[in-house]
Amino acid sequence: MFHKVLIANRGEIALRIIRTCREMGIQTVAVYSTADRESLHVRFADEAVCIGPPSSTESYLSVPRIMAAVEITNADAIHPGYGFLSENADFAEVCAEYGIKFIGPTPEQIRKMGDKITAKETMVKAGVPVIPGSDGLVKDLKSGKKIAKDIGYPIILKATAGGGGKGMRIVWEEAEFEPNWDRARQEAKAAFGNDGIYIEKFIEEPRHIEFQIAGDQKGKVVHLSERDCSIQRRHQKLVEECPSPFMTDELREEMGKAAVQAGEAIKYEGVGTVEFLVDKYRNFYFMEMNTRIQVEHPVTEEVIDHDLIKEQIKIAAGELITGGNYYPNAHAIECRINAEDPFNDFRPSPGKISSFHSSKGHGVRVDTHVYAGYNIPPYYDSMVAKLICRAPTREECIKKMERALDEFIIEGVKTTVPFHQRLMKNEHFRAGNFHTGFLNDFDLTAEPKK
Amino acid sequence: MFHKVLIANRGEIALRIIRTCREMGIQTVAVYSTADRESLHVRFADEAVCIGPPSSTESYLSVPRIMAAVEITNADAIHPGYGFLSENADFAEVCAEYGIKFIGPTPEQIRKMGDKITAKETMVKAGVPVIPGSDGLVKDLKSGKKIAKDIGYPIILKATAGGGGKGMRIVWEEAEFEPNWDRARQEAKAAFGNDGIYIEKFIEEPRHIEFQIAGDQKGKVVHLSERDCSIQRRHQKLVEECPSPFMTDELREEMGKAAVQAGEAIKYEGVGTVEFLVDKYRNFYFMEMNTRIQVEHPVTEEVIDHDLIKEQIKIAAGELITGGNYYPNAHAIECRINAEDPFNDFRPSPGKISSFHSSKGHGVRVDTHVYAGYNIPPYYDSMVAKLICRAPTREECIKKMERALDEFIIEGVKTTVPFHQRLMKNEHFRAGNFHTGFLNDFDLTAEPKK
Amino acid sequence: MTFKELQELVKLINKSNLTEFKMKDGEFELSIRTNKHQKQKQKQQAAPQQPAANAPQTAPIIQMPPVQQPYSPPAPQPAPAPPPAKPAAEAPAQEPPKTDGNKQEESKYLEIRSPIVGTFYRSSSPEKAPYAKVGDTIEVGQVVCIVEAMKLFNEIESELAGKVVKVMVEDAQPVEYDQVLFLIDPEG
Amino acid sequence: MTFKELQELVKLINKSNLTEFKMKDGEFELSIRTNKHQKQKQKQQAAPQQPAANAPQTAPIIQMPPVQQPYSPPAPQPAPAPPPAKPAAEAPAQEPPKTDGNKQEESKYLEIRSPIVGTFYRSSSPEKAPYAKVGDTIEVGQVVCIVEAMKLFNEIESELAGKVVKVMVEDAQPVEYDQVLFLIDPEG
Repeated sequence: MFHKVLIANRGEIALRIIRTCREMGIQTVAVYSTADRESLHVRFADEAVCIGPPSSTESYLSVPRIMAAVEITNADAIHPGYGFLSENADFAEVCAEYGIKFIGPTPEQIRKMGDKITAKETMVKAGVPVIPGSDGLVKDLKSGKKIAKDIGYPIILKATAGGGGKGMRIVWEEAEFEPNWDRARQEAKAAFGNDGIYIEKFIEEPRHIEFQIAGDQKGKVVHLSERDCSIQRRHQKLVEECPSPFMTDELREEMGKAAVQAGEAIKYEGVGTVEFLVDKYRNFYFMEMNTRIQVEHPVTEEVIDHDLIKEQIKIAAGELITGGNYYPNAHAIECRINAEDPFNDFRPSPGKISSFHSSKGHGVRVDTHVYAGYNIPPYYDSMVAKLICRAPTREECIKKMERALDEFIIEGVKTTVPFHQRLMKNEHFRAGNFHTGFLNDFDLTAEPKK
Repeated sequence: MFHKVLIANRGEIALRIIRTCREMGIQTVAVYSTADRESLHVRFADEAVCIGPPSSTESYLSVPRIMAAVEITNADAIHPGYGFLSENADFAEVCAEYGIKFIGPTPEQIRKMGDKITAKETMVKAGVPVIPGSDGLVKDLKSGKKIAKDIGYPIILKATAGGGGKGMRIVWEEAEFEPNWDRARQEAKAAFGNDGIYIEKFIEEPRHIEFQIAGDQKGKVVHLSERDCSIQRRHQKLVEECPSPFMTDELREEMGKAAVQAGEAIKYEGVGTVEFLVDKYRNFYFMEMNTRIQVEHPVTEEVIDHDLIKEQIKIAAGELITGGNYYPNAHAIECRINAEDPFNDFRPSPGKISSFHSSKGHGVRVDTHVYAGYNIPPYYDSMVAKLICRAPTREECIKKMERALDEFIIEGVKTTVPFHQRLMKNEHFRAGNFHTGFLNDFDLTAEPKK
Repeated sequence: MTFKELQELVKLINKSNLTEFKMKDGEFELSIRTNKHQKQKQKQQAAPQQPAANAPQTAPIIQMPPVQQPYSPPAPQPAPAPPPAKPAAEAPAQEPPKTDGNKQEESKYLEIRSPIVGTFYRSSSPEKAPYAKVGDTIEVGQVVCIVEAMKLFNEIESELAGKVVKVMVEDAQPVEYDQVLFLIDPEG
Repeated sequence: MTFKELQELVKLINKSNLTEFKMKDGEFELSIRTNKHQKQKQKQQAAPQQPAANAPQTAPIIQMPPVQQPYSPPAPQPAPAPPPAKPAAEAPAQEPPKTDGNKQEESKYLEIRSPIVGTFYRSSSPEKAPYAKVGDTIEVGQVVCIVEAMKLFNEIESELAGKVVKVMVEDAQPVEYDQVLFLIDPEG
């Protein structure tokens, strides 16, 4: 086992990792920028090294600075957390050169999954379903129609240079193909000066359902069931839960199998997440793989009763996976508490927390690096806490979350607590009836229904 | 289900009950003395009524004052918590007269278990093992010898007027009976002016192992497995855990069966605890039954994944128990954090908490009513928090507890945190090798072993 | 001795106040010299134990609101139609800080407080006149109101004498222990 | 003992307040001498005190200790032989309150701070003279030391001119980002 782990991250995840290391008897080194001097990860680590100014590029994203901190502290492993350098293959490579264990997959594995095209090809080879589409740009109307027919309607036309929904058109049946094709090209030309178009299957009422996997250094891969992360705002996850209210036992078997195949295809080492889109008919498609621990990992920890960071470190130290897949034995929901004003377009609200009280009690967990008096710096992401509830059933879990949100007190900055309070009361959310577009229709300013 | 529950208690248990009520959609009324104006239970309840001055007899122990608070708030049920009026049959009777549901057993059940002699007789009838002994006072030397022989050595001679160990003598074999008999009587005479002596089986290396039970209004009783509470100081529990490190599957079956029999014998309604002494040969003997929720109930909650307060309220509302017994699916330990100075004979240390940070993270729960700036009043008990850890194994649970204790920050008053830190490092504790006399030998002031 | 042990030893000695430490492994020799300045040592150990003393400003984790007293109608309930931006738990915190304005104005007056919890009645029955109304002069021992609890009508006797300046509670309203019922001008 | 171990040992001792450390491997001998001048020790810990600590009152849930800067020896580890009354997590809180005494004395001076993390060297090799010593007058752009990181020897150039008043870090000691290396008297 490692002697001393340097945590190349900040905030709650750094603190989270320190906790597990302490429980494992491993010494910890925190690194921090000058903006994070008063963060709890600095305080709770055995050692702490200031590595740079607030700017991430000169601190948490700076490989030389982090490696220098490793050198002066003699750490023998690095935990990258999530974000920052966690999916940086070059960093993993530098670690290897220096004989420092990067707690995560190999540089090659990171690269394979980091590039979307390579990842998709690998998945196709492994027999994992991907979103069907044209093989690159569509030549002309005729071949477009043929491709659309092969894929099956509805399909979506996308501008290769596009973004932000521009140049995107959904086509529901063949009769509508031609006019949409023309308009999509015109729009793309006007907006981007490039009328290249490709075709993809249109996913109806897509849910974001991901599978947590773990693979050891001998190529054994298991899955730890799913997380439903469909509650998103502009592709930012806000709420995650397990089990997914949309899941069935059969679908879990199928998707779990696909996730394990995805991991096995690259002999994945470490913990990782295979993200899928699931349409309303319960067809599922590989989206991408995250080759690191994720923000929402506690949701899985709470329902399978295992510490994922511990498993991650054990795998990195060469321990082998002996068990099989894990299935949820409770229901867990995580609400991300961000310092953002939900009534003002989720505008970030950095500043000083004047008072703070975290929810407590049976089945309530709060992962956070903040406290009363803490100054949320404006340089990094706005997440200040993760509130995780666990209960035997989803209904009880939602009620517990309501109670825990009512009890959560954070003053001095705006937070997303009121957003979550309203979400928990929303009848569609309570019924488990939502997809990734849910928040587009969810009127936050309206009085919630009873 | 109840509409509004008044909590006739204070501190962490009042807050604990409020949390569950909120999750169940039940309104709550807190009552408080003038010393508790700033306690969290006052703040988090839907309504709060000041009922009297600091003295318990004029506030939390005053039936008329509490009933008056029920009247003006229109509560339809009372949760008594633990301590105070929780095992007061007269109070339960008054509640019944006023048509207010007392959340707990009937007055008759409380009385049956409240009186030690009646309780013992009831248990004998129900076939539950009790500590063998003389039937009242021993007439003379000869009959004493006979009783001792029947019970089996070792036995203990106890002065009927005794207390604090005076007039108590352990006899290991018959040859020693006479001299001990004479000396016990002399001592008793000298100390209490009463040389009445009774005989009891001497329990070797006794462990305090209790069983949580639950019974519904139709007489169905189940058990929720044990809690080991052998770590005591002057009969005050300091640490509780489940499973007991001394437990075997067979013993759990036997003791669980006895505990259920104990409950069935009085058609017990509500949650309760049957306390046993277990000797080093794994013989077990009924000690007493607590007809209320206990301080250490979270230990059970963490290993069976159910909210005991919720179950208690459901039973009180007439819901029936449908399941069977519950068995631990993890290991949990609770450390009671008291405002006492462990280096000064556990002298109480009331006063203002200048800074406070509760441990957090996976598998860590803190139940507390205090916060930074809170003034611990000198009028009530000294418990300021319960720190509960849960992990797949006992070893991991202890490590987690060590981490959580290190992370627990409470300044301004002395607490038992350092005591628990040393206990967790003690090799006998770690080996699960302890009984109720353990703390007599445990030298707190010594440096702990590695 | 392993390296780790050695490392630990060095740390240990460094943290200590030893001035000298010698050791020999072959046939084991040891020699320790401690710091003579016992005073310094004590100082160093003592200081850390009371950081609180030096820290005048401990803001509480929760900014405690002025507690609702006297008894006030329940805060907005979460159950029926909860205003989600203002849950019951936070409600008190959001109340404007209560000023002591009234208090100051009335500080020259004395207070008659309720010795029990119950329902406040100004008279013995609806048809009867109130025991005490503004402007009345009352004496020690005079009944000023009734507080009913558990069907018992408790006559509340004044423990002071003076003129009633203000009746603080409406008729038939619940009162807490220690709640102010009347303001009395002792010079009135 | 491997080289890495030796290296770590040397760093450790260098960071420590030991005045003497002797060791013999054949039959193992060891002799350690610590700094007698307690005052110096305190000073050394106090000097690094950050302006951040001046930030008057953040009254935190946790009384935040002045953060360990510059890089200082690890707090007592829990793993090897944990002093249970003083766990690592609380350790910083128990440090004696650091005074700003030095800071004030030195406030008329300017600081050269380390722009990177690494190991501080006063000269380009052990035989060479230090780039800058107390009393030297330095100019903008003049190399004043080396900070080594990842086998790169980074020459640190002064951004200010003046006389070196104090060298704040010992040779071959690790330094954090932003750690004060030299005090400069601009009028010197």
